[in-house]
Amino acid sequence: MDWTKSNALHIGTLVVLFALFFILPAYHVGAFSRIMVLAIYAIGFNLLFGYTGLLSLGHAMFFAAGMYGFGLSMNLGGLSVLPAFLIGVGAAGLLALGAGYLALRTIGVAFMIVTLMFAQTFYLVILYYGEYTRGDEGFIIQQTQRQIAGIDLTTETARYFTAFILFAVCFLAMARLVQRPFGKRLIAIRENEERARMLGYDVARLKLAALVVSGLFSGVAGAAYALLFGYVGASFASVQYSIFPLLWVLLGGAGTTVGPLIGVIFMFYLIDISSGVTNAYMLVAGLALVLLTLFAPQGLAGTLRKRALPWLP
Amino acid sequence: MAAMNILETKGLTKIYGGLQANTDIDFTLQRNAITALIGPNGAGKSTFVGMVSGRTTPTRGKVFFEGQDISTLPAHKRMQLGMAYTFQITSIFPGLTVEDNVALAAGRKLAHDKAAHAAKTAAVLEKIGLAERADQTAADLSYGHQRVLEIAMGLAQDPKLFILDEPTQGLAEGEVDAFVTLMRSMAEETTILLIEHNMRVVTDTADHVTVLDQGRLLASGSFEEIHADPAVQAAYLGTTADV
Amino acid sequence: MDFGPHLMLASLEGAVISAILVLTAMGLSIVFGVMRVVNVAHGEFFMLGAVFAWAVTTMISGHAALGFVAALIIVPVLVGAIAAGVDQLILKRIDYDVDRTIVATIGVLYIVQQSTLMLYGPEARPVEPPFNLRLALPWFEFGENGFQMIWPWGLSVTTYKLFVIGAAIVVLGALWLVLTRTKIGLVMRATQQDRDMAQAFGVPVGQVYSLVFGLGAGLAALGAVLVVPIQQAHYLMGGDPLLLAFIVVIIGGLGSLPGTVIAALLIGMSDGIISVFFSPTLAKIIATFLVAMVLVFRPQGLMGRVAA
Amino acid sequence: MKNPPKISRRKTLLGLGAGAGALATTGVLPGSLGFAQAQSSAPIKIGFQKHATGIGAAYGRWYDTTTTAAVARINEMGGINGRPVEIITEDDATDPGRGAEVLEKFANQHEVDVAFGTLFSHVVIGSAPRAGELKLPYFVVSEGHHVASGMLNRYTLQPGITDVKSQVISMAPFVADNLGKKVTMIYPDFAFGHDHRDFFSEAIEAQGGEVVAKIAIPPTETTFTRYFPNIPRETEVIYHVMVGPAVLTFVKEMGEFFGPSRPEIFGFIDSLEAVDIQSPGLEFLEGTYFWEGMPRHKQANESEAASAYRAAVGVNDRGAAIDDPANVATYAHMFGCWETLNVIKAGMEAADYQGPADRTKLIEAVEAMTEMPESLDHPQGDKLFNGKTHQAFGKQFISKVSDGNLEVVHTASIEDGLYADEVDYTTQSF
Repeated sequence: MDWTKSNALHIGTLVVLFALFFILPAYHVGAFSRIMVLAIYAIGFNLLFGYTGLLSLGHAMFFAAGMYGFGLSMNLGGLSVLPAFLIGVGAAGLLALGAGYLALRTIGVAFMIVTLMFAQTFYLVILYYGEYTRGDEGFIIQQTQRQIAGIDLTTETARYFTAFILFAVCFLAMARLVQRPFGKRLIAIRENEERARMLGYDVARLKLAALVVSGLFSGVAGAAYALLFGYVGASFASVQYSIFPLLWVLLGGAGTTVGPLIGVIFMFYLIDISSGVTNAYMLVAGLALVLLTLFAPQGLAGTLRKRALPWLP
Repeated sequence: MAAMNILETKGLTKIYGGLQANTDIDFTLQRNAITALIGPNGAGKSTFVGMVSGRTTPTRGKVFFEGQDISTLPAHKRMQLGMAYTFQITSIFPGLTVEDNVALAAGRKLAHDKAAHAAKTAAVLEKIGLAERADQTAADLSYGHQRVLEIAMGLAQDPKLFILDEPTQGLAEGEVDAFVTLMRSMAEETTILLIEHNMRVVTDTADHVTVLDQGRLLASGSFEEIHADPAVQAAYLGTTADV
Repeated sequence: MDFGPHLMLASLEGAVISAILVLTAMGLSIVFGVMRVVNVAHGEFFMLGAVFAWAVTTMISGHAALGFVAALIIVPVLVGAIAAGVDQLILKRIDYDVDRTIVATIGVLYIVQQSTLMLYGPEARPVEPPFNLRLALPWFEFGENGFQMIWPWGLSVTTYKLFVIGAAIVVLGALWLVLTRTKIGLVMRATQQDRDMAQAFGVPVGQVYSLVFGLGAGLAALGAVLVVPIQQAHYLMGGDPLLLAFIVVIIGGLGSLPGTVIAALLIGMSDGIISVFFSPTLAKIIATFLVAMVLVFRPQGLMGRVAA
Repeated sequence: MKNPPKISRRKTLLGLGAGAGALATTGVLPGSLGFAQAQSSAPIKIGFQKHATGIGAAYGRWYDTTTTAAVARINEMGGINGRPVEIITEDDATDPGRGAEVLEKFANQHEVDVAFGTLFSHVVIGSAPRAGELKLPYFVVSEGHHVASGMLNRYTLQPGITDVKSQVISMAPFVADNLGKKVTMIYPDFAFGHDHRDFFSEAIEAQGGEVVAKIAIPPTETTFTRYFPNIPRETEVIYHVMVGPAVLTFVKEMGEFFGPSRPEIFGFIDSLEAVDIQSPGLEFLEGTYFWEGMPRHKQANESEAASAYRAAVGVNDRGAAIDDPANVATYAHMFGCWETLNVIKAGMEAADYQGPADRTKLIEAVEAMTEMPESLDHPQGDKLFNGKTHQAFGKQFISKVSDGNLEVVHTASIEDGLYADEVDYTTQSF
C-alpha cells in the first residue's frame, strides 16, 4: 500500500514538473531547468549521505569529472553530444571507483577529510592543466555543438525537457533503487554498519557501490550542466560545490526520495528571492539555515515524514 | 569428523598488548546441539566468539567451519557460509521497522525471490511473536522485544551455526522462560553456541557445556559432568562468580 | 638560488606556515575534541579576529606595538564571547547533533561573512607589525678556501615571522598548561572523556561547552591577530584556514594536541619543502594528495587512538 | 533597483553634484534636452551584473559607483532616445553559475533591454552562452581576451576597456627599452595569469628580450617567500600580476626577499586595485613601475574630460572616495563601465533603438563603430573599436611609484597594442 502511495508521489512530482513548463513564466522555466539538473546531483549525493550514511565533502570532483569529461571530449576530442556525455558520466564513475577504493578505508570525519582533499587535488589538477582546461576561467561549449540528432538543445523548450527527462530517469531510478534490496542494504549500513556486516553483507563493497552510483549521478548532473548551459569551469570543482549538495539534502530531507529536489528548490529560491529584496541575501540565507536546523531538523521532507506522512519514501 | 563437528578451533590465541585474552583454545562444536560457553567474567568468552565469527582477528590459531579453514575470511564471508551472530549489546537497525529488520536478515539469501523473501520474513515474525509489531520502528520497542528481534534476525538467516552472546542479559524472568522455549525449538534446525551467565538457562537448554577460565579451555562435557569437575568448581568458587 | 639555501628558506617558510597552522588549528582541535562537533564557522572566527585586530589597531594611535598589544588582549575575548553566544543561542538548542551542527554553522558562516562585508567592506586591509626587521641569513659551504660563510642572495627572514613561530610555541605551551594543570582543563578533559559521566559528577556540561566553544574561537582569533601583520584582514580569509585547520586536526588525531602540532608541522613543512622540487601548483597537488594518503593509511590520524 | 550600500549612495550624490557642476562648466550639458520629455516614456532598462559579494566585491562596489554616476549623467542629458535609463542590479556573487542565472533573470524576469557589467573572466565566460541563447546583448567590462579570442558569441561585446592581450603587448617595448631584457614573470596559475605569460613572452621576444623564468603561483596561496628563490639571479626585471586579497603579502614578502638589492620591478595595478599604495608594507614598491588602465593619481596634465569624470564618480586626486579617503577606487578598470554605458547610448541612438526587437540593430550599430575620440563619453582617452572582434583598444599608461605617488612615465599608444584579428563575429548569424 505504501508502495503505491510512494509511486503516486513520484509520478505526481514528475507530472507537476512537466506541467510547470506550461504554467511558469519564462524565467522560472529556466530556473527549473537548472534546478532539475542540480537536483540530480543532490539525488546522487543523497544516496551516499542520506541512505548509506557516508558524508563526503568532495562530491564536486564527481560533478566536475562529468562536466570536464563531457566538455573536453567535445571541444578537444571533437565528439558529439551523446558519446561525450557517456564519457563524462564514465569519468565520474571511474573517479568515484578510484577515490572510493582509497577513501573508504576511512570512516567518519576522516572520510570527510580524505574526500575533501581528493576533491581539492582534482581542482588543482584542473588548474594545472590550464592549457587544456583554461583553468578557473573555463571554456564554452558552443551553441552549435549542443545538439542531438539535429535537435537544438539550447532552446528553452529543449533545455527544459532534456533536464526533465534526465531528472525523471534519475529520480525514478533512485526511488526504485532505494526500495530494492540494494537500497535497503545501504540503509542498513547507515543504521548499523556492524550489524549489517554480521548479517553477512559485504559492507565494504556495498559502500563502494553506493559511492560509484552516487558519483555516476553526480557525473550525469555535471555533464548535463555543461550540455545545457554551455559552460565548463573550475568553480564547479571548488569546495563550495561539495558543500551545496550537503546543504540541499539536509534542507530537503536526507534519506528521502523527494528531499533533494525540495532542498534545491528551496535553496535556489531562497537566494533568488532574498537577493531581490536585499543585498545582504547571504545573511537571509544564513538565518534561514540556522532556523531550519532549529525547527525542522530532519529537513523539509524529513520533518513532513515525521509529523504527518510516515510512508514518505 | 567434519560431518560431526560443525566448528573446530586449533590453538586459537588472542593477545591484547601483552594480555592473553585467549590461549591456545582447541574447541570442537557438535552439530545440531546447543553448546553453552560459560565462565567467569573476563574469561575470554566474547573474545573467543569474536574470533570465531571474524569480528576479532586472532593473534594465532585456526578456525574451521564444516571442515573448511575460515581463519582468513572476513566476518561477512563467514556469515555467508552459514553463521549467524547476536551481539551482547543489542544491535539492530533502530531507525527501521521490525519487519525491515527481519527482512534485511532474510534478504541476504532470499532477496532475489520476492515471494520467498516475504514468506520467510512473515514466518519468522510469526514464530518469534513480533508479527503484530511488524510496522513499529525498532527503536521504539521495549528492551526485551529488541532482544527478541535480534534473535529473529538470526533465525531469518537460517543459520547452520547460531552464536548467541548473552541473549538473556537484562531480560525479565518471564521473558527468559519464553526465550528458553524458543531456544529449544531452534535447536531442531540449527546448531547453537550460547554464551550465558544465567545457569538456569544453561541447565534448561544446553546439551553440552564448555568452560573457559582466564582465557583457557577448562573443561567440556555435559552439564552434570561439568558440575562435578573439580577444576570448574575451583574456578567458580575461587572467583565467587555468578553461577 | 643554490639548492642548499633554497631548501633552508623553504624550510623556514614551512616553519612559519606550520606556526600559523598550529595557531588556527588548536582552537578547532579543542572544540572538536571536547564537543565532537564540526564547527564550519571556525574560519569565520579567525577572520573576525583579523578584522577586529585591524579595527583595534586603527583606533589606537601611537606606536604600532601599542595597538597590536591591545588587539592581542581585546580581540580574542571579544570573539570568544561572540562564539559562546552562538553556542548558547544555536548549538545548545540542537543538542550538538553532528549533521545539524554542520548546517547551523554554515548558516553562521554566511551571517558572519555577510555582516563583515557590509560593515567592514570587501578590501584587504593591512595591520602594521609592531616590529619587522629583515635578517639576512648566512650559509656555510666548502669552497676553494675551505669552509666558509656566505650570504646568499635572498636568504632572509623577518623578526616578525620569527616572533610568530615563537608566539605559536608560547601559546601552545600555555594551552597545554591550562589543559593539564588547571581545574578548567581537568573539567574539559573529563567532559571530553565521557560527557554523561562528567555530568553525573556535577560538571556543568552546558557551561563547559560554551566555554570550550568560546575558547576555541578565541584561540582562532588570537592566531588571526598574530597572523594579520603577515597576511591581511579580508572578509573571505576564513575559508582556507578552516580547511587547513580541519585537515590538521584530523590528521593529527581527534583531540590530540601533540598530534595537532605534529600534523601542522607535517603539512606546513611538506608544503614548504615540496615546493623546492616541483613547480608551485604541482607541489600543491602532491602535498595535498600525500596528506590525504596519510589519512587513508592511518585513518585514526597520527596520534589518534583507534576510535569506535 | 536595489539600494546601494550606504557609503556608495552618499558618494554617488556627492559625485553627481560634482559631476553636474563639471558638466555645466565644460558646457557639455545640453540645456535644451529636458528630463520631462524623457520621463514621458518607459525607461530603458540595463541589467547590471555586479560582483557585490565574493572575491570581486571591491571591484563590484566601484563598478556600481561608476555605473550610477554614468547613468545619472546620461539621464541628465536626456536619457537615451528621449527615454530615461534605469539600472537593474543583480549580484553575480563573482560566480559563473550565478552569473548565468542573473542573465536569465535580466532577460526573462526584469525584461531588460541589454545586460552589462562584471570584471572577472570566469563570470563573463560562464554567462556569455546564456546571453547568446537569450539573444540579450551583453556588454562586458572585463579586460579579458575572451571576447576578441572568438570564444564567445555575437551578443557579447567589450567596447569600453582594452583587453589583456593588447594591454600586455603594449607594455613590452617600454619594459625592454627602459627596464631590462631578461624578465622573470610571476603570475597566478590560472587563465588570467596564463594570458599574461603567453602574450608577454611573445611580445618581449619581439623586442629582443626574453623571459628567463615563469613562476606560476597556485591560487589560494597566502605566503610566497618560498617561491622567490626560483627567480634567476640574472633577472633584470620582475613582471608580476598577482590578484586577490593576498597581494599585499606578496609585495611585502618580495621586498623582504630582495632586501636592499632588487631588480627592476614592473607589475599590473590589478594587484593593487582598491588598495592604497601607501599602505604599510608597500614601501617596497617605491621606484617600481605599474601598468594602469587609467592613472589613479591625478596627473599634472590630466585632461578636462578625465578630471570631470573623476569628479563625477566622486574620486579625489589620489583615487579614493572624496568622502572616505580610505576607500580606494579600482580606478584602472572602472572607467570601462562609464565608457561602455556611453557606447550603449550611442549605439541605441544610432540604431534608433525602441525595444528588445531592435537588439540586433543595436549590435550592428555598435559593430559599425570605429573611432571613439577622447571626450567626456570616453574620458580614459581615444578608443578604436574593432567591430569584427567586438573589442575596443585604447592607450595604456605606465606609472612609476615616486614618493608614494603613481606618476605616469610612459603612455603606450593604441597602435602599440594592436594585433591581428582572431575572429569575425559579424559573420555569425544572430
